[in-house]
Amino acid sequence: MKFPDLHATLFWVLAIATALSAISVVLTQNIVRSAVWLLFSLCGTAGLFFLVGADFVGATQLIVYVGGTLVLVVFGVMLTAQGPFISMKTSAVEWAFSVVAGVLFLGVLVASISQGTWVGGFVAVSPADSTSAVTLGESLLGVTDATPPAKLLGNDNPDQLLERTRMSYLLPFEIVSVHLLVVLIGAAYLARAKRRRGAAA
Amino acid sequence: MQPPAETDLLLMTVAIFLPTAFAILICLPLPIWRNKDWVRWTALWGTGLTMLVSFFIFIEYYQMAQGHSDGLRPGYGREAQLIPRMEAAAKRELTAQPRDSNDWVARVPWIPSFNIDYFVGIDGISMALVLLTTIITFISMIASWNIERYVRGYCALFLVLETGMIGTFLALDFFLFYIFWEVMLLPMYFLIGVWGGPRREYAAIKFFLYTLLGSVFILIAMLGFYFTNVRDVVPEQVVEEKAQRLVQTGRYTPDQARAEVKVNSFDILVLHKAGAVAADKIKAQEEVAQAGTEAERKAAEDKLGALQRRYNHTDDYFFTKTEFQYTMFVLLFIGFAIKVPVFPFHTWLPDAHVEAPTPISMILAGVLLKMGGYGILRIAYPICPWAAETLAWWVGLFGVINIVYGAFAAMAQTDFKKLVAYSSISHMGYVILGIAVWSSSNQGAYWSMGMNGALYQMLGHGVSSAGMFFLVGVIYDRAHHRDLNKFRGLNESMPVYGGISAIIFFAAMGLPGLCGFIGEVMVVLATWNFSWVFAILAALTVVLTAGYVLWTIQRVFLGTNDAYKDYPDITSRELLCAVPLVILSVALGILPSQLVLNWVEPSINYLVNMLARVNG
Amino acid sequence: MSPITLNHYLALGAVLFVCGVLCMATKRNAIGVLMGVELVLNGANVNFVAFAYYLRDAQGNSVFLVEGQVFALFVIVLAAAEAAVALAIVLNFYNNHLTVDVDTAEELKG
Amino acid sequence: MEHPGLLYVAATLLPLASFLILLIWGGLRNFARRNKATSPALDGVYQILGGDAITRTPAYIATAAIAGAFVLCLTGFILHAQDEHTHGAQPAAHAHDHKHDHDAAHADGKWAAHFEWIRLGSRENDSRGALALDLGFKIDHLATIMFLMVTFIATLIHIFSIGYMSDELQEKVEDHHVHTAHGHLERRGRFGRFFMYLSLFCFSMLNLILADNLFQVFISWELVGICSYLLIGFYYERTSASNAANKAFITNRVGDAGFVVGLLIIWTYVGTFNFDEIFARLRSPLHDSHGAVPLGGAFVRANPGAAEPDGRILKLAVPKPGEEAGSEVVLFPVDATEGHFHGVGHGRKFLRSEVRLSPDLDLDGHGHIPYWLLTVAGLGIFLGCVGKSAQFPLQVWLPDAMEGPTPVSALIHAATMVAAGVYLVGRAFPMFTREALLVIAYTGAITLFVAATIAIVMTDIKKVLAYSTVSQLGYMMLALGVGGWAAGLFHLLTHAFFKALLFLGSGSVIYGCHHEQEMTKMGGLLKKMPITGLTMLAGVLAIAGTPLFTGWYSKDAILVAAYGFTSVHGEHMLLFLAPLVTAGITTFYMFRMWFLTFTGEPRDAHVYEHAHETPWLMTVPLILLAVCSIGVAWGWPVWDAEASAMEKHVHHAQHHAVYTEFGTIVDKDFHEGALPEESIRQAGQAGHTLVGLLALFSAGMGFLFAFAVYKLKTLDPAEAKEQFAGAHDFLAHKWYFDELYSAMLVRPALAVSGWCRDFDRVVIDGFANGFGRFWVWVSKWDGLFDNGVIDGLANLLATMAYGVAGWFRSLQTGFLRSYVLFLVLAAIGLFVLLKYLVSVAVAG
Repeated sequence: MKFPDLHATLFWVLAIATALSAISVVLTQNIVRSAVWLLFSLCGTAGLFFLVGADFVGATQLIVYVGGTLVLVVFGVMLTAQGPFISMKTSAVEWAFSVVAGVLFLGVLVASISQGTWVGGFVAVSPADSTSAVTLGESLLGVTDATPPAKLLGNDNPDQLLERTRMSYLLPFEIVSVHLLVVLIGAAYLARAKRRRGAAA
Repeated sequence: MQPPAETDLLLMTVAIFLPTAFAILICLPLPIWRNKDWVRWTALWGTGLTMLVSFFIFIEYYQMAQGHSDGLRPGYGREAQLIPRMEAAAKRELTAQPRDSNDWVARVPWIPSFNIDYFVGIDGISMALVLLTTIITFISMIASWNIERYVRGYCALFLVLETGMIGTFLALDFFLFYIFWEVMLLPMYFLIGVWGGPRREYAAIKFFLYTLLGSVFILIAMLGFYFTNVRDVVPEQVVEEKAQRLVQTGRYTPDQARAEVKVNSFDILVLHKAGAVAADKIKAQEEVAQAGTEAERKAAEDKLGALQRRYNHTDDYFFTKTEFQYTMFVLLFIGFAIKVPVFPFHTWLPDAHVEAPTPISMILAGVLLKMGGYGILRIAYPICPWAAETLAWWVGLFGVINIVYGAFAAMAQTDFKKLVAYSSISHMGYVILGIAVWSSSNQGAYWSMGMNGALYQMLGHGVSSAGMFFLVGVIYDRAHHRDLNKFRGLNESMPVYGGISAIIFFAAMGLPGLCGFIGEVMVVLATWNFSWVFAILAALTVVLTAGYVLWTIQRVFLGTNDAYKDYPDITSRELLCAVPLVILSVALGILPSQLVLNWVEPSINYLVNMLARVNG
Repeated sequence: MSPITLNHYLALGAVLFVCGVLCMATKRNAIGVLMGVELVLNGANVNFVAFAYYLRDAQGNSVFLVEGQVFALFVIVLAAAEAAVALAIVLNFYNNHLTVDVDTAEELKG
Repeated sequence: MEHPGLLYVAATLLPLASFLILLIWGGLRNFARRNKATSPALDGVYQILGGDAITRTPAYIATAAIAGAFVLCLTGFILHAQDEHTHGAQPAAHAHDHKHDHDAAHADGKWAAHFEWIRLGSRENDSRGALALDLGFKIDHLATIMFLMVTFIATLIHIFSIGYMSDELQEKVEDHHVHTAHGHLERRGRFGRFFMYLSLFCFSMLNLILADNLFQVFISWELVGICSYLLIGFYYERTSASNAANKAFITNRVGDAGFVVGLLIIWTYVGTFNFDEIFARLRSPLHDSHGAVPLGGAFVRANPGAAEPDGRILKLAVPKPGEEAGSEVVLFPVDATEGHFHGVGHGRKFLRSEVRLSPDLDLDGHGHIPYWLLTVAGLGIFLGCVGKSAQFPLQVWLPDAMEGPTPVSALIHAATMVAAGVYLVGRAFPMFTREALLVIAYTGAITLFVAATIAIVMTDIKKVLAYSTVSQLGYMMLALGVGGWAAGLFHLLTHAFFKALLFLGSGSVIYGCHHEQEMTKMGGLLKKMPITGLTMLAGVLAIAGTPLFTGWYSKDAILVAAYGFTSVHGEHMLLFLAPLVTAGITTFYMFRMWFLTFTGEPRDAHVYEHAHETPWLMTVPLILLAVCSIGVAWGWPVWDAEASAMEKHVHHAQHHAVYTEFGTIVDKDFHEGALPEESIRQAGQAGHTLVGLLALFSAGMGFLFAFAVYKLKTLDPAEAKEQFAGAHDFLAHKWYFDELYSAMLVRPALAVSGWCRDFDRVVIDGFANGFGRFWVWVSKWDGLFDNGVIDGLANLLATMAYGVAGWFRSLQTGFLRSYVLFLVLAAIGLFVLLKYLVSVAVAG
């Protein structure tokens, strides 16, 4: 591998930024600052997506997540953040418990990652195979050969591989879209202005 | 081809389910049940007819055993022994011969996929206990006449309880046994919990939880045995049949199939044999390990090798491991010991007795406690003979602790029923001790004596304790309390009652000529050969027994008491309950051989010889 | 510098996931909890995309190339929906309780 | 008659029949009486059964039964004597040829037979391989004479009771000893019940004598105990009576526990309960197929050697003469002399010999039992006798037992029940080792002295007699212990007559004085009750050992036996001195009783005025017994203490009952050839005159002392009482035995029982509580809930289940954040579990 390895360098930079931001989200007591750290973390993730050739996903992440969801979150913060409620401290005991559990969990995850064996090994997709947004879109629509055959991982029986199916993600995509629409309408309904229960008091 | 009618199957099934039929009848929404007496009479007919059926079974069984005597004593033939009969029946079945309608083992497939059969059978041990059950139940039903609340429910549950008890004594399939065992549990829970005394709910729950704990242990052991491959001890045809089925799947050659066949069974008698095989193998392994000289080792290895060739499939799991045997035996023993009850699992008994209504106390003491002894005799010992022998001393120790502890605790009670309950604990200790006196084969006569004594003690205690609880109930109906220190002088106002009580209590005390004596003396006489310490402790307890019984009699019947001067003496109905018990306790005390032992003992001897041969 | 392998991405995903979980567990602010959820989803997304990039079968064909990314997309969409709904709930909650402290929402307590 | 032994069986069963008739009759009648108002049918039954009238019929039935038994026994006695005569066997020949003669008589069931009551195991169809508990009868000289004595005395006591218990014939009996809220207790008479109990008692006692095996003896033993319980507690309204009844039975049960231990050892090692078989197994046969056996009749003690390789044969070696005796007693086959048989040591004069022993229980083969265990077995059985015969240290129940009606005291506590213990020691004599016999002798010696000292200070007329009974029983035990088998049983017989007389006499006095028992309120009664007084005087003279009265013959025999023994074994001198001194004490307290009761001035005018002679139903038995007390032991010449016909008969019985004169405690030098029994007898013969004179002197001193104190009043007993207040208190409190037992046995037993009860309540239920609390603690640990769990603490499993459920509930905190935490923990748990399972799967 050539030195300096661009992929590795970028990975480390982005990964560390993402992870540190995530940790800061946890540690920061002020909810507004948390939101800002979360923003960094999400952006870092988007960068990583670009790095592994998922351009479209990265773009979506930036647009939908950073641009939409996070703004929503910040609005929420601002709508509800009034004086003493901005930081609500949790007790040290709970912190201790949570950290212990988290560290344990992380340990378990890392341990299982380090012991995982994946069929086919860890060969990165060459840039030539990288899926562009076009490929992705085509495969969503199921219109080209780019749609990969559905394979069952780990099944070496060649007879079953004969049964290739061209799979289209169009229907799931539509379902998700409708779902999103329904949810948004529902959210709007839920969040509509109502008289406060405790307003009279 | 329709199999010929089997009278034995029919009769045993009728004996088991007749009470349930009556219970269903009582549950039907009929206008006549508005009259409580109709309900009572129907239930009485149910128990009475069941008793008659059991008498009929007894006559048939006796004739069968009698018909094949060895010329020395009645009933000493092969027919008194369960396993040979079972084998003969199985052989007939496999060779498609007509079944014998009078061999008193009957098997009908029930859940074939799990190899569970409706398998019932009778030998001397179960016959004696079934008779005890039906008689005591009948008498208890008479004693139930003054139950006034929810009579229909009471009678229905009572009858279902009888089904459970008879079924438990007759079942030869472990699964079936377990089901009947559980069937007993629920009615008892409600009978105590609904019709009991002031703390009935506590007592009922305590009873339920303790017994359930025991059941769980039994269940675990049962499953442990079920997952053992017993193909070495079932007839070759069964294996062959299974192999054929495997071959038909097309994946196996016949030879492979034969090697692959696994037979899992709930059949108690098959498990007996499997247990014997396991014991033989463990013994042989020990011999190899302990052999001193080369020649000894060679001989031991030959022996082990022969066993392994003959029974080459029982090693495939843990079955011949000592840990497995120990665990299974301990599980079974604790499961049954809770029912006996054995110290320290006994505290449910006094509470249950104190709160239960009189007839239920009678059943509980008269029959239910015998389940534990029966289970040890029929299941725990023969299925785990190796562990049973190794742990026999501990079993005996529990028996002796029960005897002594129960007697001491009884002496300290002031509640009449609690005293009787603790005396039950003490007396059931003799049962455990009698079963425990394991001897090597050349002294097997003593062991056989202990086992016979244990069974006799079960019968004698069944009669005398039922009588005692009934008598306590009689006085409770009049005085509405059971505080021993508040009675006195009842002999003056109730002389007939006093006389009957004296006989029953003396029977419990083990007075010669009454039923308690035979069992105790047989057990104690057999014990020295096993452990002289136990024997002496058991012998010394007679002083304690005399102490608390006589003290009770003194506190209740002797002296004078103006307060109870006008109590009516025992009524005709109460006399109807008490007199059969008195007659039974006297008759069992005077004619032990003629009434019981002659036809019970061959079965027990077979059991003892089987166990002794295994470990000889 | 050693080459970056799948495991590196997975480790990062794990870190994000755990951070999210911790965030959910420690924040009393309902919106903080929501942020934790976002982090968890992000961790999962990292994994999806990394698998899409790295995983091959024995013949060298990429296995998850499209699926990984498609799933990541779905997750993002679902996250958006979830955030919308959750924020609506939070606002409602705030209307009722005058706080966003999740500890006051204990009607489910057994 | 083909089976004369059955006469005795019939005689035994007659009282049982009487008992059953009275029981059913009485029970039905009582039941009918109680319920006649409710049912006309029951009223009819009641009228048929006798109605309200209380009749004497029960007494007639019971008396007829026991009198019939007496007639049968008399017939049997005559037949047995004839049989003896026609067989023409000399006593001496019997001793050596006993076994064959015995078997010949037994084989046809003529005088002995048995059947299997409980029979277990039919191994290889071999009757010997199985264990069997038999019931049977064995009639020999001892049994015939015991039967005669028991039935005779019992008959007289029955007749006496008809008079004595006539109070019970009333519709309403007032019991002056019981106070209720309305004054004295009034109750219905219990005449029939008394005779019912008497019948059962007679049956039990006769069955005990009839028995041919230890087990049957044990059964009767218990039955006798329960009968004594019922009779002592006859006036059960009195607390003292019910206490005494309990004490009697429980004390007896202590002895019975020892008896059971003895039975256990015999059963396990010897394998049979039959007396003849036990003896045949324990004692070497006199002959084998080659002639006389050196150790014939003795315990053969040997040392165990190495076992044969198969482990089933053990070699025992009999040590040479002069060496220490072996540790094991060799057991012989029951039918050793049948077939070819080599006795131990045969052919090699006292040389080491080996026997092959099989550990199997096999009555047809050899066996062995450790010598000490045999001693323990003997002591165990003797403990039963100690209880029944009220020997030290279990004598405490007998004086209390005087709570029963006086005829009961006479029957139970003089002639029969307490005699059972002595009888059994005599019957089982050959199985006692010399150590056991020495214990028996010392027990007897202690008892006779202790009881006599207590009798001196008693003022209740019946208690004096009770203690004299205990003392006399001590004499019998002593005699048996020192090997004077015939002397002990002889005294048992003579004592039965004069003690029955004394008790019935005291009953007559009590009846005449309207149930006054304190001697301090009597005096001068001879004028009012001449027959009673004179007959009692005969009894007093007899028990004091006045020459020509029966007691003289038997007590003389005992003292001679003791003297002979102590002259050979000087270290046991006490065994002779104690009875000698006590003979004087006996005379003193008996005459004290008689003087206090019948002579001097009346001390209580009220009692004296109402005193009257009793009706003929009571005096006739007294006269008959007085005649017997004087003359039943006479022989020719009358003045020769050794010429008693009865003693000869008992001596004769000895050869049959124990079939040779083994078993004295001096067989320690059995190798030496010279029989020590012989030297003891010779020593006894030599000192006979001296012993007789000493006894007379001792008794005379006692009489003179009593005469001086209570007749001439030269000494004031009250003064002596003050002078020796400590000693008097000690004796009046019966050596503080009751207090000792209360502190050492009764209270500890109650304490232990209390512990057991509390253990159940505190420890076992406490365990439940602790377990429950643990779970509550677990649930509290979370700190998020507190209510609800505490409620269920009372019950172990309920609480546990409740606690677990509560704990799970507490997990439902309702806090979002904790759910997350739980999720994480669950995930971790799942990962770890999977990891573990995979590793197991990979490894396995």
